This record gives sequence, C-alpha cells and structure tokens, in this order.
Amino acid sequence: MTTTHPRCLLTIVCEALIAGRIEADLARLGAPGWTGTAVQGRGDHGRREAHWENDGNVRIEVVCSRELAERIADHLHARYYADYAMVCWLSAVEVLRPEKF
Amino acid sequence: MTTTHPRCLLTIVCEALIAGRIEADLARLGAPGWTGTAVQGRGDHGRREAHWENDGNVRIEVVCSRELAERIADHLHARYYADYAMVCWLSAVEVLRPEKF
Amino acid sequence: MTTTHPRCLLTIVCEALIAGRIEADLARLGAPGWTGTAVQGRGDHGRREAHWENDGNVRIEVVCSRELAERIADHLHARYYADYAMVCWLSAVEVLRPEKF
Amino acid sequence: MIVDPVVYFFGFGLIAGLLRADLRLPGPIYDALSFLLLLSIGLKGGVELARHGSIDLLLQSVSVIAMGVALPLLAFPLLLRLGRLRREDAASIAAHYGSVSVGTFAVALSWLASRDIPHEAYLALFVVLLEVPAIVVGILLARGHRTGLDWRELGRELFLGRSVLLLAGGLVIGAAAGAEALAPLEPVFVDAFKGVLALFLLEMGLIAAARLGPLRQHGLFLVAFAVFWPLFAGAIGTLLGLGLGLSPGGAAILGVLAASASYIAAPAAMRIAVPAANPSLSLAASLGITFPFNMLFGIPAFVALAHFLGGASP
Amino acid sequence: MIVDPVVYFFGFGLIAGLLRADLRLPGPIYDALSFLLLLSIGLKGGVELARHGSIDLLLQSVSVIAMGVALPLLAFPLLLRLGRLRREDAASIAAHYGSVSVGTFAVALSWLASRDIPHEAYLALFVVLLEVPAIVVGILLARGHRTGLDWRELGRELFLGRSVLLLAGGLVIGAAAGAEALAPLEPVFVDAFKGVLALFLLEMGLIAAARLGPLRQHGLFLVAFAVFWPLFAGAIGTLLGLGLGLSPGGAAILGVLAASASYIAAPAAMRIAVPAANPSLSLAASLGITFPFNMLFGIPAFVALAHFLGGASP
Amino acid sequence: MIVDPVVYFFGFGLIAGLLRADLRLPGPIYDALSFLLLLSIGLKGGVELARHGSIDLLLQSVSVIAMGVALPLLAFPLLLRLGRLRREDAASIAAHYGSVSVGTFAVALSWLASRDIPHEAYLALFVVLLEVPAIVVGILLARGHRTGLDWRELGRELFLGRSVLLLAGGLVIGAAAGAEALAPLEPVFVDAFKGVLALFLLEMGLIAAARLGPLRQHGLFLVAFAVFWPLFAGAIGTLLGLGLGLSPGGAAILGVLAASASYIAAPAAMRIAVPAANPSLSLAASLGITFPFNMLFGIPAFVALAHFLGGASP
Ligand SMILES: Nc1ncnc2c1ncn2[C@@H]1O[C@H](COP(=O)(O)O)[C@@H](O)[C@H]1O
Ligand SMILES: Nc1ncnc2c1ncn2[C@@H]1O[C@H](COP(=O)(O)O)[C@@H](O)[C@H]1O
Ligand SMILES: Nc1ncnc2c1ncn2[C@@H]1O[C@H](COP(=O)(O)O)[C@@H](O)[C@H]1O
Ligand code: NA
Ligand code: NA
Ligand code: NA
Repeated sequence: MTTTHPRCLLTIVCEALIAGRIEADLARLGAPGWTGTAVQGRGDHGRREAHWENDGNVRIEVVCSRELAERIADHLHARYYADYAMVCWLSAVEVLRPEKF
Repeated sequence: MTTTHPRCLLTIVCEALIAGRIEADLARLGAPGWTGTAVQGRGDHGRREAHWENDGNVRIEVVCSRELAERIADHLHARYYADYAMVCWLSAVEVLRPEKF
Repeated sequence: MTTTHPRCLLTIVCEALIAGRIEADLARLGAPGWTGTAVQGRGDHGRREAHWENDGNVRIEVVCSRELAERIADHLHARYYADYAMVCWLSAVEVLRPEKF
Repeated sequence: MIVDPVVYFFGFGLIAGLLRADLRLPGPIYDALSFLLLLSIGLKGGVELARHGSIDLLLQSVSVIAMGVALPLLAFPLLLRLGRLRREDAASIAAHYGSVSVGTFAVALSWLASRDIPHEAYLALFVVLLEVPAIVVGILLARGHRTGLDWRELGRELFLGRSVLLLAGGLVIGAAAGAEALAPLEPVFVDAFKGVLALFLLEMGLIAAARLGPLRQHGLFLVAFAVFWPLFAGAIGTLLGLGLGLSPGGAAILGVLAASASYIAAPAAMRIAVPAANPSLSLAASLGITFPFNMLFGIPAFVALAHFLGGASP
Repeated sequence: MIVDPVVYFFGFGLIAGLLRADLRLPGPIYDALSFLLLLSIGLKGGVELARHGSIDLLLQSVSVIAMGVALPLLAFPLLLRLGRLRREDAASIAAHYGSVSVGTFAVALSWLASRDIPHEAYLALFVVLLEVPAIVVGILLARGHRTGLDWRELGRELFLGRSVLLLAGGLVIGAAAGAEALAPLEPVFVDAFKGVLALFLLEMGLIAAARLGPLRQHGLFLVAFAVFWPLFAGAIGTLLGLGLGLSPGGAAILGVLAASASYIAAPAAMRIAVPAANPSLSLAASLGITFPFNMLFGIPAFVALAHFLGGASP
Repeated sequence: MIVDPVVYFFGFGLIAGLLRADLRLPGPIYDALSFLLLLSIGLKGGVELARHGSIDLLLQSVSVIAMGVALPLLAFPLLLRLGRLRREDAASIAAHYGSVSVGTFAVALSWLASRDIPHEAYLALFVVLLEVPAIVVGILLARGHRTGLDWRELGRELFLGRSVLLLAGGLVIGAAAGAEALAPLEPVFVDAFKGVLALFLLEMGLIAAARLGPLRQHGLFLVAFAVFWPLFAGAIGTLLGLGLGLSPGGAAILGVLAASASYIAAPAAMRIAVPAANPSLSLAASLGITFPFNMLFGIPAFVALAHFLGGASP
C-alpha cells in the first residue's frame, strides 16, 4: 500500500486583477507552490466573466500544511475580503512526498 | 487558531452546452454562488474537447450546506443524467465565513 | 436523504507537454474517466505559464476507487517525477452512482 | 473542372486529422474566423440587397422558407422507414439537412467568383431564412405532441444564435451603410475573405476527420443518404431558384443551400431540444460526407444544371 | 450628418447585448483587436511625429498634461457636491473622465479621414500624455493623505500598462523606422485599421450593454454628468487645441480626447488603488453613455466648434 | 546598414519583457500568428517549387539534409569538451542548433525582399528538410544505445509536428494550386506577411526576455557558443549554397538556416525524448542570444559573404 501524508488544500477564488498580489503574498508567506486557473463565477459581487479585461476570476490552489493554509487564509481575510470579490475554502488531502509540501 | 465551519463542495462536470441551464437551476435552488471552469475530459460519452463549438465541458463548483448540495445533485441526476454527459461528486470542506455559504 | 458512495479524487498537476502520455496511461490503468484543465503554477521547477507553447501546465482530475488512485499515483511517481514538473494529491469524495466510478 | 484552391485546405486539414496530427487552431481563432465569414457574407449581401431589392424579394423569401419547411418533411420518412433510424435520430438528421451550411455557401460564392459567373449577391438573405425553419420542423417531428419544451428559451437560442444574428446584422449594416461608406472596411471584410475561408476550411477538415468514425458503425444507409439526398435537394433548390426568376448563378446557389447540411446551429439546437438524438450520427453525415461532397461535386453539378436549364453556358 | 459605418457596428453590438444574445468574441480576440488598434495608432503617430515634430511640441505637451491634471480637479467637486457621490466614487469617476478612451480617439480619426479633414497625425502622442495624469490625481483625491499605497507597484501598473506602452512603443518605432520602411507593414497596421475598429466596436457595444444596468439604480445625475461633462470638457480641449496652434481638425481631436472617458486603464488602476470605489458606476457612465454619446454627437460637435472658431469650414 | 523595421518590434518586445510589462498577446493569438507565418512561407515556396523545380533539387535536398546531420555532430564534442556540459545538455543544444528557426528564416526573407536581392523562393523546402534530422541526431547522441524510447511516438511528434506539417502542407498546396489560383488568398497570406511577422517578433522579444535569466548562471561559454557557432555554421551553409549553385541570395538564406537555432520543435522533442536535458539552457542560448544575433548581424553577414564569394555585389 502506498504511504500517504495528510496535508491541507487551500482553494482561493478571487478577481483576476489581484492575482499578481496574491502570488506575491503566497511567496512571502512561504507557500511551497500553487496552481492557478482562469475561471468565472457568481457570488455576492455578482456575475464575473473573463470576457472583458479585468473582469475574470482566478482560482488558486495551494497544497501545504494545515497551519500555513490557515495563516494564508487569515491574511487574505484581513487584507482583501472587504474590498474584493473573493472566497476561499480548506479541505483535507493526502500527498505522497511529504517533504515537498 | 482559525475557526472554520464545515460545508460541502459539490463539483459538477458536464457539457458546456447546458451550462446556462445549470446556472439558472443553481440560482433557483438557492446556491450562494459558484465557480465555473472550461475543461475537457473523457467519460462514458467519449472524449470531449473544447476546440469545436458546443463540444467542450464545464466544471462547476458550489460550496454550500450538505443539504443543499444533495438537493442540487438529486435535481441534476433527475433532470440531466439520462441525456447529457455529466458527472458530479461531493466532498467536505471548511470555510471561514459561515454566513456566506 | 441521498445515498452517496465513497470514492477517491486524484488530482494531478503536470507539464502540458506530457498530458497526452498521461491520458494514455490513465486509459491503460483503467481510469473510468478524467477531467483536464489548462492551468499555470509555481513549484520546484519554477513558474510555468501557458503563454508560450509547451510551457503550460495541465490539471487532471480522476474520480475512482482508492486502490486505483494509489496505483495511478505510484505509476506517475515512478515514471515522471524525476524528469518532469509534476505534483499530485488524493482526497476523499462521495459519488451518487457507484457503478460509474 | 478545376478545384478551387480553398478546397485543398480542407483536404489538407482532413489528411492531417486522419493522421491525428495536432494542427488545430485554438478555439478562439476558429470562432473569430467563422465570425468574420458570417459578418462578411452578411455585409456584402446587405449592400446588394439595398441596391437590387425589389418586390419580387417577398415572394422569393416566402418560397424559400416554404422549401426550408418542406425538405425536412420529405427527408424524415425516408430516414425513418428506409434508414430504420430511431424517430429522434431521423428528425434530427432531417433538421440538419433542411437547415444550411454557411461554409458551403461561402465556397460556392468563391467558386462562382473565380469563374466570373454572375449571381444575385443578396442571396445571403436566403441563408438567414433557411437556417431556422427546418430546425423547428425537426424538433416537432421528434417530440410530437409531448410537452415540457421551453419554446421561449429555444426561440432565443434559434433566432439569437450566432449565425442568424451575424448574418442578419451584417445584412442590415450593409444595407444601411452602402458600398461607398463600407469601402474602407474592405481590406478586412472583402479582400481577406478568401484567405479567411481557406483557414476556416483547414480547420473544418480537421473537425470532419474526427467525425468520420461513427460512420463505420452506422452502415451504408447514412453514407448513401449523405450523398444522394444533397443531389436531390440541390436539384429542387436549383429548380426553385430558376422558377423564382433568379439568374442561373443565383439558382445554383439556392441549390447549394438546399443541398447543404447545417453543422453548427442545428447540432446545438437539437442537443438542447431533442437530447435523445445521437449527435454523432448527424454530424458524421453532414460534416464528414455532405460538406466535402458538396464542395467537390455538388457546387459544379448545380451550376451545370442551372445553366443547362436556365440558358447561358457556364 | 452621415454616421460613420463603424458606429453601426457599435449599435449592432449594443442591440445584441440588450437582447442578451451570445455574440461575444472570445477574450483573446478582443485583446488582439485592441492590441492592434493601439499599435497602429502609435505607429502612424510616430511616423508623423518624426516628420513634423518641432519645438512647439514641447509646449503643446506640457499644456496637454496640465489639462489632464486640471479636468479631474474640476470634475471632482461637481461629482461630490452636486452628485452627492461618496468621496471614492467621485474621485474615481473624475479619474475616468480626466483620462482618455483610445476607442473614441480611433473613431474620431476615422471620422476625420472619411471627410478628408486635415489634422496633425502626431496627436497619438497626446493620448499617451493624457492617459496617466488624471488617474494619479484621482487616486490622490480619493485617498487624501492616507498612507499604505504601494506607489512603486502602482507606477508600474500605470506607466507599463498595455495602452501606454503599446502607444509609446508604436510612436518610437514609427518615428525610428519612418513611413517608407513601414510601407510593407501597412496591410496589417493601416489598411486593416477600419475593419479592426469595426469589430472592436461591435464588441464594445456588447460590453456597453452589460454595463447599462447600474445606471437605473443610480439616478439621473450620473446620466446627466455623462452627457454634459463631455460637452464641457470637449469644448475646453478644442479651445486649448486652437490656442496651441493646432489645425481645426487637430483641435477637435484634442477636444474629443478631453471629452472621452477611460474604460480600460482607469478602471484597473482605480480598482487596485481605490478598491472602495464602485467600479460599476464609473464604467456605466463612461462606457454606457459617454462612449456612444461622443461617437454620435461629441465628435461632430467638436469638429464644428473647431471650424467655427478656427476658420476653414468642415 | 539599415535595420529592417520588424526587428524594432523584437527590440520593443525585449525591452517590455525586461521591464516585466504585461504586453503578452494571448496564447491563441501567438499560435495563430505562427500558424499563418508557416503556412504563408510554405505556400510561397510551393508556388516557386512548381515553377522552378528541377532535377538539381534532388542533389540540393540530399546535401542540405547531410548538413543537418553533420552540424550537430560537429557541435556536440565542442559543447561536451570545451563547454564541459553534461552529455544530455550538449546533445540537446547540438540538436537545437542543427535544426532551424522559422522566425529567423522569415526575417531573412523580409530582409532580402526589402533590398530587392533575388533568391530562390523555393528555399522553404530546405526549412522542412532541416528541421528534423538534427533532432534525431541529438537524441541519439544523448541516449547512446539506451533502449526504452518509443520511436514511433517520437516519429509522430517530429514528422507530424506543427511546423513541419504546415510548411509541407503549404508547399504541396502552393505547388498544386499555382500562383494564379492563389491570387485571391494573397491579402491574407502574402500582403499581411510582414505585419504578421512584426507582431510575431514583438511576442518573441517578450519570450526571449524571459529566457535570458539562465544565461547569468551558466557562464560565458554558452554566450560565446551562441554567437560564434552561428557565424561558423552560417559560413558553412553559405558556402554549401554557393557550391550547390544557388544564387548569392539563396546561398545566404541557406547560411541563415544553418546559423539559426530551433526554439519550438527541438525544445518539445528533446523534452520528451531526453527529459534529463535542462531546457532553459538551450532556450536561453537559441532564443535569448542567437535569434537576435542572427537578425541583426548574421543575416547581413551571410549576404555579404555570399556576394563576396558569389559575384554580384549586394
Ligand atoms: N458558494 C460558492 N461556491 C463556489 N464559488 C463561489 C461561491 N461564492 C462565490 N464563489 C466564487 O467566488 C467569487 C467571488 O465571490 P463573491 O465575493 O461572493 O462575489 C465568485 O465570482 C465565484 O467565482
Ligand atoms: N471518473 C471521472 N473522473 C473525473 N472526471 C470524469 C470522470 N468520468 C467522467 N468525467 C468527466 O465528466 C464528463 C462527462 O462524463 P460522462 O457522462 O461519463 O461522459 C467527462 O467528459 C469528463 O470530463
Ligand atoms: N504546493 C503546491 N500546491 C499546488 N500546486 C502545486 C504545488 N506545488 C507545485 N504545484 C503545481 O505543480 C506544478 C509542478 O510542480 P513542481 O514539479 O514542484 O515544479 C507547478 O507548476 C504547480 O502548478
Ligand atoms: Na439544406
Ligand atoms: Na477625458
Ligand atoms: Na541551424
């Protein structure tokens, strides 16, 4: 049987316009990596589509330790929730190479 | 420590052609929001690519209560499974702002 | 209440260049289906963007049994980890149609 | 008979597709090419419409719409009885063949232009008129009296669909602005037309290649239908055109429209309104066989027929 | 007054958008169209700049920048007091209207060209000069003395933004290469200009339609501002142009620039620097009202004004 | 020596890239531009091939392929011994430099055209012939006798790759259709060529800027190789061209091909077949240094050499 190690997956969905800033924040907070996708969606800030410049959303996934995921989520909460369309959620995942995440 | 609240993540993958109808269904059933991605894939209906109009898939994620997620899944099951390429799955996630989802 | 059945979601993020080979591997190993997304990201192999041919990442999701997910993950580990930018993780999901996954 | 070079591009795409080579243009580029083709065709038609429109046009339009209703009604029993297809599939294929293919229309325009065969340039109007009726007929044939279809939603899908809207918008702008005012737009909408068509056909070849698979499974009938029906329908269209007083070139174009099968609007509409119909059947026939058949044989055949019956030699 | 046919494309997009028809070009195509417009405008301006640039240009440039600073300072109290808007919204709208719209500029160029009205072709330089100052003023007005803004980051965003950079790059390449060397590039950068503009405007119509919603909620003031401010600012710009010795055509273009409101650079910058401002307000006004208003009425009005005051009849 | 204006676009992209400005065209547009360039080059070459093809061509083709095999065999020991690179990296870089860059070829065509220097227009054939052999040699050099490589899969990747297929398809269509039939396609495939090349080079500049980083880490040897090897290989190519009886212009083009380094086909193939090779090394050299070096110095140098040795002055 494969040995797996528990980690946390933090999923962030936010305005594409602030993606660059979040990328910088992730690096500063020590995220081991991330994966980003261009998405659209609907939430409290209405419908957001990628057709028109600045108007799309991005979805950023970070696999890391539970502590780091919470630290990042708290930071995003404090810094962006008031002003920008953004949601995030955490979930439990398992990885094969614990040293990488 | 950050306080988190359990919610359910419903992931739907289906033909892009019915994305608009599913979006309307989600609104009617009371989903607090959703995030959509253009994807491709393979399943029982064969390979589906986004190159040719109408032929792509979309992946729709909804974070909401367990009950609502099941209600949406049941609705999709009844309405679309027979006729359209579609799968969906549920998973447990945690959110920071319980009032939002 | 909806009856759901536990399954495993395997998420793979890797260089787009080897997406075709992984697709073939999945078919050979018996994956019931998959969903693929064009993504970008950052990891140990640096920043990977989709702008320049060959340089993007893909994110592949497979919902299947736990055993199969582990078998696929082990195969990827053995075959690609040394040479290519790639990560993968497992998580628990629930599906409505057990015969499909 | 010399082949129009744009057809080589289709052949190139087809071969590349059969070799499973990755020659696909990205989706957005394909969208932009078909967007440009539709708008160009509409604009040119609109300019001519304003120039030569007459009272005859009303009669012509009504007749053309009637043909769009009649053809699927003829094709349906054939597909159902002779082809032993399921009701939904027979109705869906009838809808595809009753509707029209703008790509085929564009190749026909290019064919006539390269041979200097005169024709009424306002025929783009008929493309708009023929696109929708057959689809509605097909849906009714498939669903019978069953209820539950959201016709309002479907109406939006049909009449506000890309191709109808772009053609119609182009017609209106072309008619409103006139040839002179549109002259500075010609480098994009006129001069580039044939190059854009070539790229579009390359892509269509690739798509057609991917659609040929299902034909192997569904036997000879579908292949035969995809070849003989266009000959029949095209003859009807050509005759109707001559009867309506069109020039031989114009009548041939109406024949091409009747012979052509939709591969964009009809598939989308049928998928929504008749989901039980198998989309690969109709697309394999319309895109894999009828489209290239018309490009190579249909167009010259209807032109020859129109000239044979209508007078002046080609 | 005959409408430039490119305006019909905007109207077509607007109607399609209001009918909620799916006529959108894919994002990458829209990006490519605006990329091409900006570069084309820059190149043409650069060629002319090298040809006719003079010492006057320095004075003209300084005056134009001064206008870019002054206009938002005038608009701000109006929006704050008369409009009773929140400080952030007033500042943001002032920034949008102080900055410029390249689309409007392009329509104005096309308008003058189709009427053979001469004008200084180096005016693209003024677009570059006017884009940024008003945005900086707007940010300062919104934030007052508050600290915490990363001006270095924002400076990058402003001066290395797409439109400033493409216009400036085009200007430099145009000036360096000269008309003769650039001749083989004309099919793409000159001949295609108006066709590309037409497609761009179709898309802008669709986008504008989606932006009209918020206007219903925010009452008459915003609509009135979006119509009357451009008339005022455009008159100022025209007068300044004549005062700086520009030809009537050139002065009218400066008027159009003053009257136009940014809908790309300003929204992005304000969203980053003044997130509390409501982006739908400013976009509804600039894109939903002022953009079409200028295309239909503003441009001819400023041309007439310039010719009335500046001599030669249009 | 006057710089071709398309080179300014590369410079503009390079500067914007070094300033880390976001000027990227969306991926689909970049794809479409290179698609169009390849097809245009192929079509033009095909037309000329049908016109002037002769028995000589066979000898020329064989010699050119031999050069494609020989050059990486010469470069490999140099990179391994002198450069002290790992075996995989040396083999990969040898493959890149033995193969060719279509972008460089296009700039060379544009350079000769703007100076009215005659040349055999069928040289596009040599691009096709040179693309693959060096890559195969490189793979063999890297892997030695090791087994496990799926040569069938790799063969597909190589011979059905975009650039080989588009060039070859264009050649065949061009030869089959002939100049006259292709005339209506010229606005897209001929007139737009230089504008499309300019946009493509702008994008290449941005990509090159992002590739310069690794050079800092890998010392002087790679930079020296990226400058001196092209001079050496280009001289060989020019001499071979003269020896094969090409005009000075044609010989210079063969020199340019020999001097140029692949940055699309080779990276993809090596990544698959020799994953242990570091892709940033080879791309930094080929795209960051050799590409601009050839555009600025290589092309004029080989033209001068060809004319010096081959007769007629430039
Ligand atoms: N309940 C939800 N489930 C999934 N995605 C959501 C949800 N709510 C919001 N989103 C996404 O997050 C973005 C910003 O949300 P909001 O700030 O609520 O407008 C939306 O545009 C959606 O893409
Ligand atoms: N086991 C699976 N894991 C992940 N995605 C799947 C799976 N099966 C199907 N899909 C996705 O769902 C779409 C429709 O599935 P199907 O109805 O089975 O053809 C496919 O095109 C895939 O994108
Ligand atoms: N911790 C992480 N969380 C999410 N995605 C990651 C993570 N690390 C790497 N990735 C993704 O996997 C790709 C390859 O990773 P690597 O092999 O580490 O360069 C990256 O380009 C990212 O898209
Ligand atoms: Na038909
Ligand atoms: Na302004
Ligand atoms: Na070479």
